[in-house]
Amino acid sequence: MKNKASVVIVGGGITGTSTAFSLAKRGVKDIVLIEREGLASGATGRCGAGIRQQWGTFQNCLLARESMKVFENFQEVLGTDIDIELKQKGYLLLAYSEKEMDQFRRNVEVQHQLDIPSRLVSCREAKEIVPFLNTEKMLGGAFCPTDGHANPFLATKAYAKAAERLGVEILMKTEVKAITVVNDRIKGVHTSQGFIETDKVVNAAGGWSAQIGEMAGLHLPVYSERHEILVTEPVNPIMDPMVMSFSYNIYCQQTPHGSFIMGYGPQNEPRGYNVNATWQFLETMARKAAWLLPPLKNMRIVRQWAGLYNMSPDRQPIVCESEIVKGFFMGIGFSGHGFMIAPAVGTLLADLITGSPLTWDVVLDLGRYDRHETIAEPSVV
Amino acid sequence: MNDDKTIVCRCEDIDIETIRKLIDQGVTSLEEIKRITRCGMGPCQGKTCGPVIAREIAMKTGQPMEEILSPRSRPPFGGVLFQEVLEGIDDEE
Amino acid sequence: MRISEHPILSFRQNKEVHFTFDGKEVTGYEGDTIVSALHALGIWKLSESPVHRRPRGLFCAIGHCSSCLMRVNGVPNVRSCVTPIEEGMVVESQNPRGDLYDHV
Amino acid sequence: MITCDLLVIGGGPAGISAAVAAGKAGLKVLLLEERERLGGQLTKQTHRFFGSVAERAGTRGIAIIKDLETVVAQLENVEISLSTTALGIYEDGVSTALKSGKMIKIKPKAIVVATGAFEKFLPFENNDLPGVYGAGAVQTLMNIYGVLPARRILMIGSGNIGLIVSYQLVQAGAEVVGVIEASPKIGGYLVHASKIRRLGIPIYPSCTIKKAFGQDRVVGAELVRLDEKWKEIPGSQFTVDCDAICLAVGLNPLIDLLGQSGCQFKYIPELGGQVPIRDESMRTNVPHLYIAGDLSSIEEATAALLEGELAGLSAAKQIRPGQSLEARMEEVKTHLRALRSGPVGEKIRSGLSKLTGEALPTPSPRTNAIDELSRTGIASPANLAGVLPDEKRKKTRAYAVIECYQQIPCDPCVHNCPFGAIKPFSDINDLPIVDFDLCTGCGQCIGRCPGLAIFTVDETRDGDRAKITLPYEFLPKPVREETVDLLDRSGKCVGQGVVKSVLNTPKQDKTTIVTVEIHRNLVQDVRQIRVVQKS
Repeated sequence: MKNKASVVIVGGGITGTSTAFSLAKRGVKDIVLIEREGLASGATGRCGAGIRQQWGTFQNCLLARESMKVFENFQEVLGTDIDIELKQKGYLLLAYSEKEMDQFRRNVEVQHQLDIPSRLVSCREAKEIVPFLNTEKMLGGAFCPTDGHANPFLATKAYAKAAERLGVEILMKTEVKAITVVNDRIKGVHTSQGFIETDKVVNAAGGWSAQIGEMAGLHLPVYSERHEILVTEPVNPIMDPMVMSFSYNIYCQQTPHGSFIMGYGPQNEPRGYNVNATWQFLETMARKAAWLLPPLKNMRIVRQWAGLYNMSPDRQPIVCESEIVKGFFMGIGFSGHGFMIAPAVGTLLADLITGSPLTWDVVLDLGRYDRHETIAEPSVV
Repeated sequence: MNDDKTIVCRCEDIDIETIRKLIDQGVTSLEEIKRITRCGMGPCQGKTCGPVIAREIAMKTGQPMEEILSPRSRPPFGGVLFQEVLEGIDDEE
Repeated sequence: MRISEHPILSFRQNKEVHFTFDGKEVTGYEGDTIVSALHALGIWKLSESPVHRRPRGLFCAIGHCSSCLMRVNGVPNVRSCVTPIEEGMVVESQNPRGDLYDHV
Repeated sequence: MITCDLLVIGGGPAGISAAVAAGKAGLKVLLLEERERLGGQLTKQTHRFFGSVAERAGTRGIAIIKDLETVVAQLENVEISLSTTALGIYEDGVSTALKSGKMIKIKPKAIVVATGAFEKFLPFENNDLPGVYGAGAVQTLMNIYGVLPARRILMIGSGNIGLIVSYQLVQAGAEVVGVIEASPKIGGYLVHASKIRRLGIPIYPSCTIKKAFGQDRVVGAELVRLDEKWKEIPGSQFTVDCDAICLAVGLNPLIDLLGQSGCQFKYIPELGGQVPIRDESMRTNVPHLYIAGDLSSIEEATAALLEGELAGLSAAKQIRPGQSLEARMEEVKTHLRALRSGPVGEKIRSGLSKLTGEALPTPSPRTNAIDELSRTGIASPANLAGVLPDEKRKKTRAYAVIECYQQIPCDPCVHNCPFGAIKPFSDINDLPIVDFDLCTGCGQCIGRCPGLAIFTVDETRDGDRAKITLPYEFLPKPVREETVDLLDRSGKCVGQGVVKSVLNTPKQDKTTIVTVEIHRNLVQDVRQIRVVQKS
């Protein structure tokens, strides 16, 4: 293990590895990435794996579109032969009120500014896309055929391998114990394997990013929340897109492998680090899925689990350098959408760390909360 | 039938050569092999393949079995249909 | 084949149960599982494996492995080794994965 | 939401025993069993059980389960839920289960998990062909459903399961082409091995399977010999014709249900692999969570019954304090220790000491001259010499020959001699010793020996005729005055004899006691008869 590094990245999920790759690609040497367990063992490996470009703010659409470009050309961009199982069969968003339909209308306009090929759909069109969809009470929806999903573990693995090839040292089963800050500047990181002298730390610790902040003396406005998910046995492909509704509160997709993955946003979930699965989730999920997609009644749930959403006050990412502790960078608070925008976030963090101008004109800093400039993204589960 | 194969995982049709290649590439944890190959994620949830793969890892890397096997089984054990979950709810209302 | 006589056990000959396997009408007896009835008829291959399409038969007989998954009355991935046969049941091989519902 | 004091998951011997113990202590118990019937593995066990007479040794598994079913049915506060599969144990103390097409929820005050074990799988080419079965599957098919899985079966593994299932296959009318074993020694009880050897089934030690042949089902197998380092010996491959391959290569505890419970595990190969950590009273580290049976360590049914009782009592003690259950708990623990104290319990003892960190008392080691026997399953002349009376005694009266050369925890013979001629044991692992002054050669002991290892010999008459009496559990049954083939310890036909008596009363419970008149030179060779099929 190096005892001196130019940058120490904390977290071996998709954000940490994509940041490591972006930095190394720009020629930054002596990067160390620290992971407490294994690659993608936190939120990345537990997530629903969707990649959606249908957002309501220009900024989010931009990040998602740019990230999708990377996912679409992943092997070329990373110089890897790992197939991340990208499937672009679209996201079908369902609307249950005029208000929601209006929102989709406005969203599509924003999306079109960025050439995202989304469109509004009627119930009949929605049924053409998913023939067994129950359109009762539905007013219509929005569909973007190039949305989709990829395998988060393979994507993380590919980023890690590419970063390693560019000289990044990745330490698994290594835990950050403390961060040394002197005169509001990062001086080093104490790990379970020893001390690493550095003046730059990247907090990409997902569910545990508040704890990493504490180690640097920072009270970051993020907290973790359990979100549950389940997977069924595989059957032959019958559903192309991710089916999603904000108001009915569900997302459900069939993976290329044939199994269905689904979840919903929990109500009244306490803050914390509990990732145990609950039987109540099965009941609510069964009700939702069987109503919306009736043939799923005969699908067998084989596994349920939970992961942590790292929530921010406006449910939007915080990607910036701390204004209090110099050299403390963060890519946190993704609120459930970290995987799909990780390629762009890696680029932004590399911009910040190398002192380059931001590749895209986005405002994701921590200061936005003090300035009362929270991001109003209407399209979140 | 195809070529002669030694199958490790019946659920996902994974043969031992695939597993051995991964271990040789440095993929030496059960969890990682599971994520890459889907071994252990099928209907049987790793009951047949888990111990076999763990032994392959132990043989190739010298890691003790204790460290390789991590019991991370997840409910519902044996699986349950959505329909069956729903029937259980109705009963109590 | 059925065991007609046994030095320790006695097997009652129960009522006949008729069902179909891949469209063919077959007969078992009350108390049989799908697999025991098919085995008694000399049918060992139940389905094909999901990727290489290798033949699959019974392995654990207690519903814990995935070797015997079949489509039964339109429901895929049924553990045929623990599912009792019923009159008129429609049993099909899964080659390779089951269909969730019949395509129109 | 269903509520109860104790939820017992698994209706095999351990689970039933836990439910009965807790039920007798006044707890409201709910017992879940995945199958349509209680009993777990016992429902398929047509052989007589080893162990202590106090735990029904000498009785067939299928009869033991009938007894247990009766006992548990009499307890009004024990509810049995059959065809019910436990799905999960959740952090809020709720367990879910699948019953009659519904996911039910149960909130008990305590849980005993007794889910048993799952068969190990073996990597070899074409190991997924139809016709490659787990031994449990073969037993289920033939002993529950009355369906023979195949005609010519190759058995992989010579542990007790492999040996017993081989015997059962022959009983059901199949042929076992051989039993192969990777280790240089037979894994299971040698009396079981001897039982199948005298049927003519070969056992191949230091041998493993390389490959199954077949397109849509098994038609044969390629085997290979192993050297003392368990490496394949080049060029030693040989093939066998068979239409099924039965895997009996051990069991792994079925711990899945405990995966989310917070229960801690330890990898202890002697106990079967990854096992839950528990104390001597079967408590896990999770409050109100107990385990018993094969889930805690792979052992015989007797141990499962005792562990189950202990778990049930532990739960009762915790939920309903104030009852005096300790005395019985201590008694059960003592019983378990005795059961595990012999040479065949050494593996379990070493496993348990890894689990608890404390060493169990080891009895003074006694050595048996079993080297050849443990390789072949066939007793040597030296083995035999140790169990026969002197020449003078042979002439005076009939006598018993107990071919039990391996210390195993088993004592029915001692309790079944009406003359007290089998010396009382100080330890359940003792070898039986016949007091030939008391033995009358009456043969009462023959049918009660779970190893079918007792024979009586009558060579008192002058001339070249003598009689041997032996146990017989096959069809067709011989009839009086019928001429039968005489088989030696390796199943070789060494001559013919005439059946003089066939004892088949209900007391024998289907172990027919057959007396055959044979040439006196053969009395120590003949150990099996074969009814000559009339064409």
